[in-house]
Amino acid sequence: MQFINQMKLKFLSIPANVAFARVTVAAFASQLDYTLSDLEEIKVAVSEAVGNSIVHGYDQAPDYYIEIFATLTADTLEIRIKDDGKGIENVEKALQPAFSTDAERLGLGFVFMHSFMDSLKVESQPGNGTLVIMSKRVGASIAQISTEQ
Amino acid sequence: MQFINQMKLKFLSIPANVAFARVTVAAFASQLDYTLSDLEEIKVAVSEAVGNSIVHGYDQAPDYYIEIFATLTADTLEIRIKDDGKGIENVEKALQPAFSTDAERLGLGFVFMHSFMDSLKVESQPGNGTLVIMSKRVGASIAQISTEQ
Amino acid sequence: MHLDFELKDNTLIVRLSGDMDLGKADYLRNSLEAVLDQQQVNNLIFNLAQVTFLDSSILGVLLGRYKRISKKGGKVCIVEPQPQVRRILEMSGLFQVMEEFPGEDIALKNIG
Amino acid sequence: MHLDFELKDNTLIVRLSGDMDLGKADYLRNSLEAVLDQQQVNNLIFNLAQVTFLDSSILGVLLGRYKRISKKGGKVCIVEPQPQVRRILEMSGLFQVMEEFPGEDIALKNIG
Ligand SMILES: Nc1ncnc2c1ncn2[C@@H]1O[C@H](COP(=O)(O)OP(=O)(O)O)[C@@H](O)[C@H]1O
Ligand SMILES: Nc1ncnc2c1ncn2[C@@H]1O[C@H](COP(=O)(O)OP(=O)(O)O)[C@@H](O)[C@H]1O
Repeated sequence: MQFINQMKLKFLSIPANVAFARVTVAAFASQLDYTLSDLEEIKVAVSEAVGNSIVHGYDQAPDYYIEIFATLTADTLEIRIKDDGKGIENVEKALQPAFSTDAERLGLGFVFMHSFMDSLKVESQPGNGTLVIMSKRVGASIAQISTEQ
Repeated sequence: MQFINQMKLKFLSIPANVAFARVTVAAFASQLDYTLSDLEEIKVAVSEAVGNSIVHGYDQAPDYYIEIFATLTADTLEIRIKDDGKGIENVEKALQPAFSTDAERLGLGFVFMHSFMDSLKVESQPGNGTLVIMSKRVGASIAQISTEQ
Repeated sequence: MHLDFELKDNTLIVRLSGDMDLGKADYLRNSLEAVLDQQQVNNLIFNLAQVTFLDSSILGVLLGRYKRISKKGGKVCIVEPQPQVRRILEMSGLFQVMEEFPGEDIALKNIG
Repeated sequence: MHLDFELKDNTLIVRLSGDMDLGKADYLRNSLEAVLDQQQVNNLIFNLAQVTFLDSSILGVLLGRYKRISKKGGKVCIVEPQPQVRRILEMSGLFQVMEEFPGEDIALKNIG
Protein backbone atom coordinates (compact mmCIF):
# COMPACT_ATOMS: atom_id res chain seq x y z
CA MET A 1 0.00 0.00 0.00
CA GLN A 2 1.41 3.39 -0.97
CA PHE A 3 1.84 5.77 1.95
CA ILE A 4 0.34 9.22 1.66
CA ASN A 5 1.96 10.84 4.66
CA GLN A 6 4.76 10.18 7.08
CA MET A 7 6.13 11.74 10.23
CA LYS A 8 8.76 11.10 12.83
CA LEU A 9 8.69 12.52 16.33
CA LYS A 10 11.40 12.35 18.97
CA PHE A 11 11.03 13.67 22.50
CA LEU A 12 12.39 13.40 26.03
CA SER A 13 11.23 10.63 28.38
CA ILE A 14 9.30 12.92 30.71
CA PRO A 15 5.72 12.26 31.82
CA ALA A 16 4.47 15.59 30.42
CA ASN A 17 5.27 14.26 26.95
CA VAL A 18 2.66 11.51 27.19
CA ALA A 19 -0.01 14.14 26.50
CA PHE A 20 2.14 15.80 23.84
CA ALA A 21 2.68 12.48 22.04
CA ARG A 22 -0.99 11.50 21.94
CA VAL A 23 -2.14 14.94 20.76
CA THR A 24 0.50 14.90 18.01
CA VAL A 25 -0.39 11.43 16.75
CA ALA A 26 -4.11 12.28 16.87
CA ALA A 27 -3.49 15.48 14.88
CA PHE A 28 -1.60 13.44 12.31
CA ALA A 29 -4.23 10.69 12.22
CA SER A 30 -7.01 13.23 11.75
CA GLN A 31 -5.86 13.61 8.12
CA LEU A 32 -7.79 10.36 7.59
CA ASP A 33 -11.54 10.10 8.17
CA TYR A 34 -11.42 8.65 11.68
CA THR A 35 -14.41 9.10 13.97
CA LEU A 36 -13.85 11.02 17.21
CA SER A 37 -14.15 7.73 19.05
CA ASP A 38 -11.41 6.21 16.83
CA LEU A 39 -9.16 9.17 17.64
CA GLU A 40 -9.85 8.71 21.37
CA GLU A 41 -8.80 5.07 21.04
CA ILE A 42 -5.62 6.00 19.20
CA LYS A 43 -4.87 8.48 21.99
CA VAL A 44 -5.22 5.82 24.67
CA ALA A 45 -2.98 3.38 22.76
CA VAL A 46 -0.27 6.03 22.29
CA SER A 47 -0.46 7.10 25.94
CA GLU A 48 -0.04 3.52 27.13
CA ALA A 49 2.92 2.79 24.88
CA VAL A 50 4.72 6.05 25.66
CA GLY A 51 3.92 5.68 29.35
CA ASN A 52 5.45 2.20 29.30
CA SER A 53 8.64 3.49 27.70
CA ILE A 54 8.97 6.11 30.44
CA VAL A 55 7.99 3.92 33.40
CA HIS A 56 9.38 0.53 32.40
CA GLY A 57 11.85 1.18 29.60
CA TYR A 58 13.69 4.05 31.27
CA ASP A 59 12.61 3.52 34.90
CA GLN A 60 11.41 7.16 34.96
CA ALA A 61 14.81 8.63 34.05
CA PRO A 62 13.92 11.90 32.29
CA ASP A 63 16.93 12.30 29.99
CA TYR A 64 16.32 9.59 27.42
CA TYR A 65 14.48 9.78 24.13
CA ILE A 66 11.38 8.13 22.74
CA GLU A 67 10.67 8.06 19.01
CA ILE A 68 7.41 7.73 17.16
CA PHE A 69 7.19 6.96 13.45
CA ALA A 70 3.75 7.27 11.93
CA THR A 71 2.60 6.48 8.43
CA LEU A 72 -0.74 7.03 6.74
CA THR A 73 -1.94 5.02 3.78
CA ALA A 74 -5.34 5.71 2.20
CA ASP A 75 -7.16 3.83 4.97
CA THR A 76 -4.66 2.95 7.74
CA LEU A 77 -2.50 4.58 10.38
CA GLU A 78 0.60 2.69 11.41
CA ILE A 79 2.44 3.83 14.53
CA ARG A 80 5.84 2.66 15.75
CA ILE A 81 6.84 3.67 19.27
CA LYS A 82 10.45 3.00 20.15
CA ASP A 83 12.61 3.33 23.23
CA ASP A 84 16.21 2.29 23.89
CA GLY A 85 15.40 1.22 27.42
CA LYS A 86 15.82 -1.98 29.35
CA GLY A 87 13.59 -4.11 27.13
CA ILE A 88 11.19 -6.92 28.00
CA GLU A 89 12.28 -10.34 29.31
CA ASN A 90 9.25 -12.25 28.14
CA VAL A 91 7.06 -10.46 25.61
CA GLU A 92 4.35 -13.14 25.56
CA LYS A 93 3.95 -12.86 29.34
CA ALA A 94 4.04 -9.05 29.20
CA LEU A 95 1.13 -9.07 26.75
CA GLN A 96 -1.10 -11.04 29.12
CA PRO A 97 -3.91 -9.08 30.78
CA ALA A 98 -3.15 -8.08 34.37
CA PHE A 99 0.53 -8.98 34.07
CA SER A 100 2.79 -6.26 35.40
CA THR A 101 6.32 -6.20 36.80
CA ASP A 102 5.27 -3.18 38.89
CA ALA A 103 3.01 -3.78 41.92
CA GLU A 104 1.57 -0.28 41.64
CA ARG A 105 0.36 -0.87 38.08
CA LEU A 106 -2.46 -2.90 36.60
CA GLY A 107 -0.97 -4.67 33.60
CA LEU A 108 -3.61 -3.16 31.30
CA GLY A 109 -1.41 -1.11 28.98
CA PHE A 110 -1.06 -3.79 26.31
CA VAL A 111 -4.71 -4.78 26.83
CA PHE A 112 -5.80 -1.27 25.85
CA MET A 113 -3.37 -1.10 22.90
CA HIS A 114 -4.66 -4.46 21.70
CA SER A 115 -8.33 -3.58 22.15
CA PHE A 116 -8.19 -0.11 20.65
CA MET A 117 -5.98 -0.77 17.64
CA ASP A 118 -6.46 -3.30 14.82
CA SER A 119 -3.02 -4.82 15.16
CA LEU A 120 -0.34 -4.85 17.84
CA LYS A 121 3.18 -6.19 17.54
CA VAL A 122 5.88 -5.93 20.20
CA GLU A 123 9.57 -6.36 19.43
CA SER A 124 11.84 -6.35 22.46
CA GLN A 125 14.87 -7.96 24.00
CA PRO A 126 16.37 -7.42 27.46
CA GLY A 127 18.88 -4.57 27.23
CA ASN A 128 17.89 -3.72 23.68
CA GLY A 129 14.90 -1.44 23.93
CA THR A 130 11.32 -1.94 22.89
CA LEU A 131 9.46 -1.28 19.66
CA VAL A 132 5.67 -1.31 19.66
CA ILE A 133 4.01 -1.40 16.22
CA MET A 134 0.30 -0.73 16.04
CA SER A 135 -2.10 -0.01 13.23
CA LYS A 136 -5.67 1.08 12.89
CA ARG A 137 -7.87 1.16 9.82
CA VAL A 138 -10.51 3.76 9.10
CA GLY A 139 -13.80 1.98 9.72
CA ALA A 140 -12.05 -0.71 11.77
CA SER A 141 -12.78 -4.37 12.56
CA ILE A 142 -11.39 -7.19 14.72
CA ALA A 143 -7.98 -6.94 16.36
CA GLN A 144 -4.99 -9.10 15.48
CA ILE A 145 -2.18 -9.80 17.91
CA SER A 146 1.32 -11.08 17.23
CA THR A 147 4.53 -11.18 19.24
CA GLU A 148 8.17 -11.31 18.25
CA GLN A 149 11.17 -11.67 20.49
CA MET B 1 19.43 28.58 30.32
CA GLN B 2 18.73 24.92 31.09
CA PHE B 3 16.17 23.34 28.78
CA ILE B 4 13.28 21.50 30.36
CA ASN B 5 11.89 19.79 27.30
CA GLN B 6 12.91 19.04 23.76
CA MET B 7 11.34 17.57 20.67
CA LYS B 8 12.15 16.95 17.06
CA LEU B 9 9.56 16.50 14.35
CA LYS B 10 10.14 15.47 10.74
CA PHE B 11 7.41 15.29 8.11
CA LEU B 12 6.73 15.31 4.37
CA SER B 13 6.54 18.58 2.44
CA ILE B 14 2.81 18.36 1.74
CA PRO B 15 0.38 21.24 2.39
CA ALA B 16 -1.75 19.14 4.80
CA ASN B 17 1.23 19.08 7.16
CA VAL B 18 1.12 22.84 7.72
CA ALA B 19 -1.84 22.28 10.06
CA PHE B 20 -0.19 19.22 11.61
CA ALA B 21 3.01 21.16 12.31
CA ARG B 22 1.31 24.10 13.98
CA VAL B 23 -0.92 21.90 16.15
CA THR B 24 2.10 19.87 17.24
CA VAL B 25 4.22 22.89 18.14
CA ALA B 26 1.29 24.48 19.98
CA ALA B 27 0.70 21.26 21.95
CA PHE B 28 4.38 21.26 22.90
CA ALA B 29 4.40 24.98 23.76
CA SER B 30 1.32 24.58 25.95
CA GLN B 31 3.56 22.96 28.58
CA LEU B 32 4.55 26.55 29.40
CA ASP B 33 2.02 29.10 30.64
CA TYR B 34 1.30 30.80 27.33
CA THR B 35 -1.97 32.63 26.87
CA LEU B 36 -4.34 31.37 24.17
CA SER B 37 -3.43 34.44 22.15
CA ASP B 38 0.30 33.58 22.46
CA LEU B 39 -0.44 30.07 21.21
CA GLU B 40 -2.38 31.50 18.26
CA GLU B 41 0.63 33.65 17.39
CA ILE B 42 2.99 30.69 17.60
CA LYS B 43 0.63 28.79 15.28
CA VAL B 44 0.72 31.56 12.67
CA ALA B 45 4.54 31.76 12.82
CA VAL B 46 4.90 28.00 12.38
CA SER B 47 2.38 27.92 9.51
CA GLU B 48 4.22 30.67 7.67
CA ALA B 49 7.64 29.05 8.05
CA VAL B 50 6.44 25.57 7.09
CA GLY B 51 4.38 27.00 4.23
CA ASN B 52 7.49 28.78 2.93
CA SER B 53 9.52 25.56 3.00
CA ILE B 54 6.82 23.82 0.95
CA VAL B 55 6.10 26.64 -1.50
CA HIS B 56 9.51 28.27 -1.93
CA GLY B 57 12.05 25.76 -0.56
CA TYR B 58 10.69 22.74 -2.38
CA ASP B 59 8.57 24.44 -5.08
CA GLN B 60 5.58 22.34 -3.93
CA ALA B 61 7.32 18.99 -4.52
CA PRO B 62 5.63 16.67 -2.00
CA ASP B 63 8.40 14.13 -1.40
CA TYR B 64 10.88 16.15 0.63
CA TYR B 65 11.17 16.54 4.38
CA ILE B 66 10.85 19.44 6.76
CA GLU B 67 12.24 19.27 10.28
CA ILE B 68 11.23 21.15 13.40
CA PHE B 69 13.34 21.23 16.55
CA ALA B 70 11.68 22.78 19.56
CA THR B 71 13.11 23.48 23.00
CA LEU B 72 11.46 24.74 26.14
CA THR B 73 13.32 26.51 28.90
CA ALA B 74 11.51 27.73 32.02
CA ASP B 75 10.14 30.77 30.17
CA THR B 76 10.94 30.46 26.46
CA LEU B 77 10.06 28.36 23.43
CA GLU B 78 12.69 28.14 20.71
CA ILE B 79 11.68 26.71 17.35
CA ARG B 80 13.97 25.80 14.46
CA ILE B 81 12.31 25.03 11.14
CA LYS B 82 14.58 23.54 8.53
CA ASP B 83 14.29 22.52 4.91
CA ASP B 84 16.89 21.28 2.42
CA GLY B 85 15.32 23.21 -0.41
CA LYS B 86 16.59 25.80 -2.83
CA GLY B 87 17.53 28.41 -0.24
CA ILE B 88 17.27 32.20 -0.32
CA GLU B 89 19.40 34.45 -2.57
CA ASN B 90 19.17 37.55 -0.43
CA VAL B 91 17.91 37.02 3.11
CA GLU B 92 17.80 40.71 3.97
CA LYS B 93 15.59 41.40 0.98
CA ALA B 94 13.41 38.37 1.73
CA LEU B 95 12.75 39.70 5.22
CA GLN B 96 11.37 43.00 3.91
CA PRO B 97 7.61 43.47 4.18
CA ALA B 98 5.76 42.84 0.91
CA PHE B 99 8.80 41.29 -0.75
CA SER B 100 7.94 38.05 -2.52
CA THR B 101 9.48 36.12 -5.39
CA ASP B 102 6.01 34.76 -6.16
CA ALA B 103 3.49 37.12 -7.79
CA GLU B 104 0.58 35.22 -6.24
CA ARG B 105 1.87 35.79 -2.70
CA LEU B 106 2.00 38.82 -0.43
CA GLY B 107 5.45 38.75 1.14
CA LEU B 108 3.96 38.76 4.63
CA GLY B 109 5.24 35.43 5.94
CA PHE B 110 8.38 36.84 7.58
CA VAL B 111 6.40 39.91 8.72
CA PHE B 112 4.06 37.64 10.70
CA MET B 113 6.91 35.53 12.10
CA HIS B 114 8.70 38.70 13.18
CA SER B 115 5.61 40.30 14.70
CA PHE B 116 4.32 37.26 16.53
CA MET B 117 7.59 35.90 17.93
CA ASP B 118 10.17 37.66 20.14
CA SER B 119 13.11 36.84 17.92
CA LEU B 120 13.56 35.73 14.33
CA LYS B 121 16.74 34.59 12.64
CA VAL B 122 17.03 33.23 9.11
CA GLU B 123 20.02 31.23 7.92
CA SER B 124 19.99 30.39 4.24
CA GLN B 125 22.16 30.08 1.17
CA PRO B 126 21.14 29.37 -2.42
CA GLY B 127 21.13 25.60 -2.92
CA ASN B 128 21.70 24.91 0.73
CA GLY B 129 18.29 24.98 2.34
CA THR B 130 16.80 27.34 4.88
CA LEU B 131 16.78 27.37 8.66
CA VAL B 132 14.36 29.68 10.49
CA ILE B 133 15.02 30.14 14.22
CA MET B 134 12.34 31.81 16.29
CA SER B 135 11.72 32.20 19.98
CA LYS B 136 8.95 33.44 22.18
CA ARG B 137 8.97 34.16 25.88
CA VAL B 138 6.07 33.60 28.24
CA GLY B 139 4.72 37.08 28.96
CA ALA B 140 6.48 38.48 25.90
CA SER B 141 7.83 41.90 24.91
CA ILE B 142 9.40 43.63 21.88
CA ALA B 143 10.67 41.67 18.90
CA GLN B 144 14.31 41.41 17.83
CA ILE B 145 15.34 40.68 14.28
CA SER B 146 18.66 39.48 12.94
CA THR B 147 19.81 37.95 9.67
CA GLU B 148 22.68 35.73 8.73
CA GLN B 149 23.71 34.56 5.31
CA MET C 1 -13.26 21.71 3.98
CA HIS C 2 -16.69 23.28 4.01
CA LEU C 3 -17.20 26.01 1.40
CA ASP C 4 -20.55 27.69 1.04
CA PHE C 5 -21.45 29.93 -1.92
CA GLU C 6 -24.56 32.01 -2.40
CA LEU C 7 -25.29 34.41 -5.28
CA LYS C 8 -27.59 37.34 -4.41
CA ASP C 9 -28.23 40.02 -7.06
CA ASN C 10 -24.82 39.50 -8.71
CA THR C 11 -23.03 39.58 -5.36
CA LEU C 12 -21.32 36.30 -4.45
CA ILE C 13 -21.33 35.49 -0.73
CA VAL C 14 -18.55 33.06 0.22
CA ARG C 15 -18.76 31.51 3.68
CA LEU C 16 -15.52 29.94 4.88
CA SER C 17 -15.05 27.86 8.00
CA GLY C 18 -12.43 26.14 10.14
CA ASP C 19 -8.65 26.49 9.90
CA MET C 20 -7.72 28.06 6.57
CA ASP C 21 -4.11 27.65 5.50
CA LEU C 22 -1.84 26.54 2.66
CA GLY C 23 -3.46 23.09 2.79
CA LYS C 24 -6.71 24.67 1.60
CA ALA C 25 -5.45 27.58 -0.50
CA ASP C 26 -5.47 25.78 -3.88
CA TYR C 27 -8.93 24.34 -3.35
CA LEU C 28 -10.29 27.73 -2.32
CA ARG C 29 -8.63 29.54 -5.24
CA ASN C 30 -9.83 26.98 -7.81
CA SER C 31 -13.37 26.91 -6.45
CA LEU C 32 -13.62 30.69 -6.50
CA GLU C 33 -12.18 30.97 -9.99
CA ALA C 34 -14.63 28.34 -11.26
CA VAL C 35 -17.61 30.25 -9.87
CA LEU C 36 -16.32 33.61 -11.15
CA ASP C 37 -15.81 32.06 -14.60
CA GLN C 38 -19.32 30.64 -14.76
CA GLN C 39 -21.45 33.26 -13.08
CA GLN C 40 -22.04 36.96 -13.56
CA VAL C 41 -20.49 38.19 -10.31
CA ASN C 42 -20.08 41.92 -9.70
CA ASN C 43 -19.17 41.97 -5.99
CA LEU C 44 -17.77 39.53 -3.45
CA ILE C 45 -18.48 39.09 0.26
CA PHE C 46 -16.21 36.86 2.34
CA ASN C 47 -18.02 35.78 5.49
CA LEU C 48 -15.26 34.72 7.91
CA ALA C 49 -17.43 34.26 11.02
CA GLN C 50 -16.65 30.53 11.18
CA VAL C 51 -12.94 30.83 10.34
CA THR C 52 -10.74 29.87 13.32
CA PHE C 53 -7.32 30.31 11.71
CA LEU C 54 -6.00 32.09 8.64
CA ASP C 55 -2.48 32.46 7.27
CA SER C 56 -0.82 34.51 4.54
CA SER C 57 -1.45 31.97 1.78
CA ILE C 58 -5.21 32.50 2.24
CA LEU C 59 -4.71 36.28 2.31
CA GLY C 60 -3.09 35.82 -1.09
CA VAL C 61 -6.19 34.03 -2.40
CA LEU C 62 -8.50 36.77 -1.08
CA LEU C 63 -6.36 39.53 -2.56
CA GLY C 64 -6.09 37.72 -5.90
CA ARG C 65 -9.89 37.63 -6.13
CA TYR C 66 -10.03 41.31 -5.16
CA LYS C 67 -7.83 42.12 -8.14
CA ARG C 68 -10.16 40.27 -10.51
CA ILE C 69 -13.36 41.83 -9.12
CA SER C 70 -12.05 45.38 -8.74
CA LYS C 71 -10.76 45.38 -12.32
CA LYS C 72 -14.41 45.43 -13.42
CA GLY C 73 -15.35 48.03 -10.84
CA GLY C 74 -16.71 45.58 -8.24
CA LYS C 75 -16.30 45.62 -4.46
CA VAL C 76 -15.01 42.98 -2.05
CA CYS C 77 -16.08 42.97 1.61
CA ILE C 78 -15.18 41.04 4.74
CA VAL C 79 -17.89 40.00 7.20
CA GLU C 80 -17.43 39.21 10.91
CA PRO C 81 -13.86 37.94 11.29
CA GLN C 82 -13.04 36.52 14.75
CA PRO C 83 -10.51 38.59 16.75
CA GLN C 84 -7.38 36.52 15.97
CA VAL C 85 -8.30 36.43 12.26
CA ARG C 86 -9.17 40.13 12.29
CA ARG C 87 -5.70 40.92 13.57
CA ILE C 88 -4.06 39.09 10.66
CA LEU C 89 -6.30 40.93 8.18
CA GLU C 90 -5.45 44.23 9.82
CA MET C 91 -1.70 43.63 9.79
CA SER C 92 -1.86 42.64 6.14
CA GLY C 93 -3.46 45.94 5.10
CA LEU C 94 -6.34 44.07 3.43
CA PHE C 95 -8.86 46.42 5.05
CA GLN C 96 -7.45 49.23 2.90
CA VAL C 97 -9.13 47.65 -0.12
CA MET C 98 -11.87 45.49 1.43
CA GLU C 99 -14.38 47.08 3.76
CA GLU C 100 -15.43 45.18 6.91
CA PHE C 101 -19.06 44.75 7.95
CA PRO C 102 -20.67 43.20 11.03
CA GLY C 103 -23.11 41.10 8.95
CA GLU C 104 -23.96 39.92 5.44
CA ASP C 105 -27.12 42.04 5.25
CA ILE C 106 -25.29 45.24 6.06
CA ALA C 107 -22.54 44.36 3.61
CA LEU C 108 -25.12 43.70 0.87
CA LYS C 109 -26.88 46.99 1.57
CA ASN C 110 -23.63 48.96 1.38
CA ILE C 111 -22.57 47.29 -1.84
CA GLY C 112 -25.93 47.76 -3.57
CA MET D 1 -4.05 20.36 37.14
CA HIS D 2 -7.20 21.24 39.01
CA LEU D 3 -7.89 18.94 41.97
CA ASP D 4 -10.86 19.58 44.20
CA PHE D 5 -11.35 17.87 47.57
CA GLU D 6 -14.38 18.03 49.86
CA LEU D 7 -14.89 16.09 53.10
CA LYS D 8 -18.53 15.34 53.97
CA ASP D 9 -19.28 13.14 57.03
CA ASN D 10 -16.01 11.23 56.71
CA THR D 11 -16.52 10.70 52.98
CA LEU D 12 -13.89 12.38 50.81
CA ILE D 13 -15.19 13.67 47.48
CA VAL D 14 -12.42 14.05 44.90
CA ARG D 15 -13.29 16.01 41.76
CA LEU D 16 -10.86 15.49 38.89
CA SER D 17 -10.79 17.37 35.61
CA GLY D 18 -9.12 17.50 32.22
CA ASP D 19 -6.80 14.93 30.67
CA MET D 20 -5.58 12.55 33.36
CA ASP D 21 -2.49 10.51 32.46
CA LEU D 22 0.99 9.51 33.61
CA GLY D 23 1.96 13.20 33.68
CA LYS D 24 -0.50 13.70 36.54
CA ALA D 25 -0.41 10.31 38.25
CA ASP D 26 2.27 11.15 40.83
CA TYR D 27 0.68 14.43 41.79
CA LEU D 28 -2.73 12.79 42.15
CA ARG D 29 -1.36 9.89 44.20
CA ASN D 30 0.65 12.13 46.51
CA SER D 31 -2.22 14.57 47.04
CA LEU D 32 -4.61 11.76 47.87
CA GLU D 33 -2.20 10.06 50.24
CA ALA D 34 -1.58 13.35 52.03
CA VAL D 35 -5.30 13.90 52.61
CA LEU D 36 -5.87 10.29 53.67
CA ASP D 37 -2.96 10.57 56.13
CA GLN D 38 -4.27 13.75 57.72
CA GLN D 39 -8.02 13.29 57.74
CA GLN D 40 -10.37 10.67 59.07
CA VAL D 41 -11.69 9.36 55.77
CA ASN D 42 -13.97 6.32 55.72
CA ASN D 43 -15.18 6.41 52.12
CA LEU D 44 -14.06 7.90 48.81
CA ILE D 45 -16.02 9.32 45.90
CA PHE D 46 -14.24 10.06 42.62
CA ASN D 47 -16.26 12.54 40.60
CA LEU D 48 -15.02 12.14 37.02
CA ALA D 49 -17.64 14.36 35.30
CA GLN D 50 -14.97 16.82 34.11
CA VAL D 51 -12.37 14.21 33.11
CA THR D 52 -11.82 14.16 29.34
CA PHE D 53 -9.14 11.46 29.14
CA LEU D 54 -7.89 8.73 31.46
CA ASP D 55 -5.19 6.09 31.01
CA SER D 56 -4.06 3.02 32.92
CA SER D 57 -1.61 4.89 35.16
CA ILE D 58 -4.54 6.82 36.65
CA LEU D 59 -6.55 3.59 37.02
CA GLY D 60 -3.59 2.38 39.09
CA VAL D 61 -3.87 5.40 41.38
CA LEU D 62 -7.62 4.89 41.84
CA LEU D 63 -7.20 1.18 42.58
CA GLY D 64 -4.34 1.84 45.00
CA ARG D 65 -6.60 4.16 47.01
CA TYR D 66 -9.36 1.54 46.88
CA LYS D 67 -7.03 -0.93 48.53
CA ARG D 68 -6.26 1.48 51.37
CA ILE D 69 -9.90 2.44 51.97
CA SER D 70 -11.38 -1.05 51.65
CA LYS D 71 -8.85 -2.45 54.11
CA LYS D 72 -10.67 -0.52 56.81
CA GLY D 73 -14.08 -1.49 55.50
CA GLY D 74 -14.73 1.68 53.48
CA LYS D 75 -16.30 2.09 50.06
CA VAL D 76 -15.04 3.79 46.90
CA CYS D 77 -17.48 5.09 44.27
CA ILE D 78 -17.25 6.60 40.81
CA VAL D 79 -19.53 9.48 39.81
CA GLU D 80 -20.55 10.46 36.27
CA PRO D 81 -17.69 9.38 34.00
CA GLN D 82 -17.98 10.61 30.39
CA PRO D 83 -18.58 7.82 27.81
CA GLN D 84 -14.96 7.40 26.63
CA VAL D 85 -13.70 7.37 30.24
CA ARG D 86 -16.49 5.03 31.29
CA ARG D 87 -15.36 2.54 28.65
CA ILE D 88 -11.82 2.49 30.03
CA LEU D 89 -13.16 1.94 33.57
CA GLU D 90 -15.40 -0.85 32.33
CA MET D 91 -12.62 -2.65 30.46
CA SER D 92 -10.37 -2.42 33.51
CA GLY D 93 -12.88 -4.21 35.75
CA LEU D 94 -12.81 -1.32 38.22
CA PHE D 95 -16.61 -1.34 38.45
CA GLN D 96 -16.37 -4.75 40.11
CA VAL D 97 -15.04 -3.05 43.24
CA MET D 98 -16.22 0.55 42.86
CA GLU D 99 -19.90 1.24 42.32
CA GLU D 100 -20.93 3.90 39.79
CA PHE D 101 -23.51 6.61 40.57
CA PRO D 102 -25.08 9.33 38.42
CA GLY D 103 -24.37 12.06 41.01
CA GLU D 104 -22.50 12.87 44.23
CA ASP D 105 -25.71 13.09 46.28
CA ILE D 106 -26.86 9.63 45.27
CA ALA D 107 -23.40 8.23 45.93
CA LEU D 108 -23.33 9.83 49.39
CA LYS D 109 -26.77 8.42 50.20
CA ASN D 110 -25.77 4.91 49.16
CA ILE D 111 -22.55 5.00 51.12
CA GLY D 112 -24.19 6.33 54.32
N1 LIG E 1 8.69 -0.12 26.87
C1 LIG E 1 8.86 -1.10 27.79
N2 LIG E 1 10.10 -1.35 28.27
C2 LIG E 1 10.29 -2.33 29.19
N3 LIG E 1 9.30 -3.10 29.67
C3 LIG E 1 8.04 -2.90 29.22
C4 LIG E 1 7.77 -1.90 28.27
N4 LIG E 1 6.44 -1.93 28.00
C5 LIG E 1 5.93 -2.91 28.75
N5 LIG E 1 6.88 -3.52 29.49
C6 LIG E 1 6.70 -4.67 30.41
O1 LIG E 1 5.44 -5.27 30.13
C7 LIG E 1 4.63 -5.31 31.29
C8 LIG E 1 3.18 -5.18 30.91
O2 LIG E 1 2.92 -3.92 30.35
P1 LIG E 1 1.46 -3.31 30.43
O3 LIG E 1 0.48 -4.31 29.90
O4 LIG E 1 1.48 -2.00 29.74
O5 LIG E 1 1.15 -3.13 31.97
P2 LIG E 1 1.75 -2.12 33.06
O6 LIG E 1 2.40 -0.98 32.36
O7 LIG E 1 0.56 -1.70 33.84
O8 LIG E 1 2.72 -2.90 33.87
C9 LIG E 1 5.16 -4.20 32.17
O9 LIG E 1 4.86 -4.41 33.53
C10 LIG E 1 6.65 -4.25 31.88
O10 LIG E 1 7.29 -5.25 32.63
N1 LIG F 1 12.12 28.21 3.08
C1 LIG F 1 12.39 29.03 2.03
N2 LIG F 1 13.10 28.59 0.97
C2 LIG F 1 13.37 29.40 -0.09
N3 LIG F 1 12.96 30.68 -0.15
C3 LIG F 1 12.25 31.19 0.87
C4 LIG F 1 11.93 30.40 2.01
N4 LIG F 1 11.23 31.19 2.87
C5 LIG F 1 11.13 32.40 2.28
N5 LIG F 1 11.74 32.41 1.08
C6 LIG F 1 11.87 33.58 0.17
O1 LIG F 1 11.60 34.75 0.90
C7 LIG F 1 10.53 35.48 0.30
C8 LIG F 1 9.70 36.19 1.35
O2 LIG F 1 9.05 35.27 2.18
P1 LIG F 1 7.71 35.67 2.93
O3 LIG F 1 7.94 36.93 3.68
O4 LIG F 1 7.26 34.50 3.74
O5 LIG F 1 6.66 35.98 1.79
P2 LIG F 1 5.91 35.03 0.73
O6 LIG F 1 5.98 33.63 1.22
O7 LIG F 1 4.52 35.57 0.70
O8 LIG F 1 6.63 35.20 -0.57
C9 LIG F 1 9.77 34.44 -0.51
O9 LIG F 1 9.06 35.03 -1.58
C10 LIG F 1 10.90 33.53 -0.98
O10 LIG F 1 11.55 34.07 -2.12
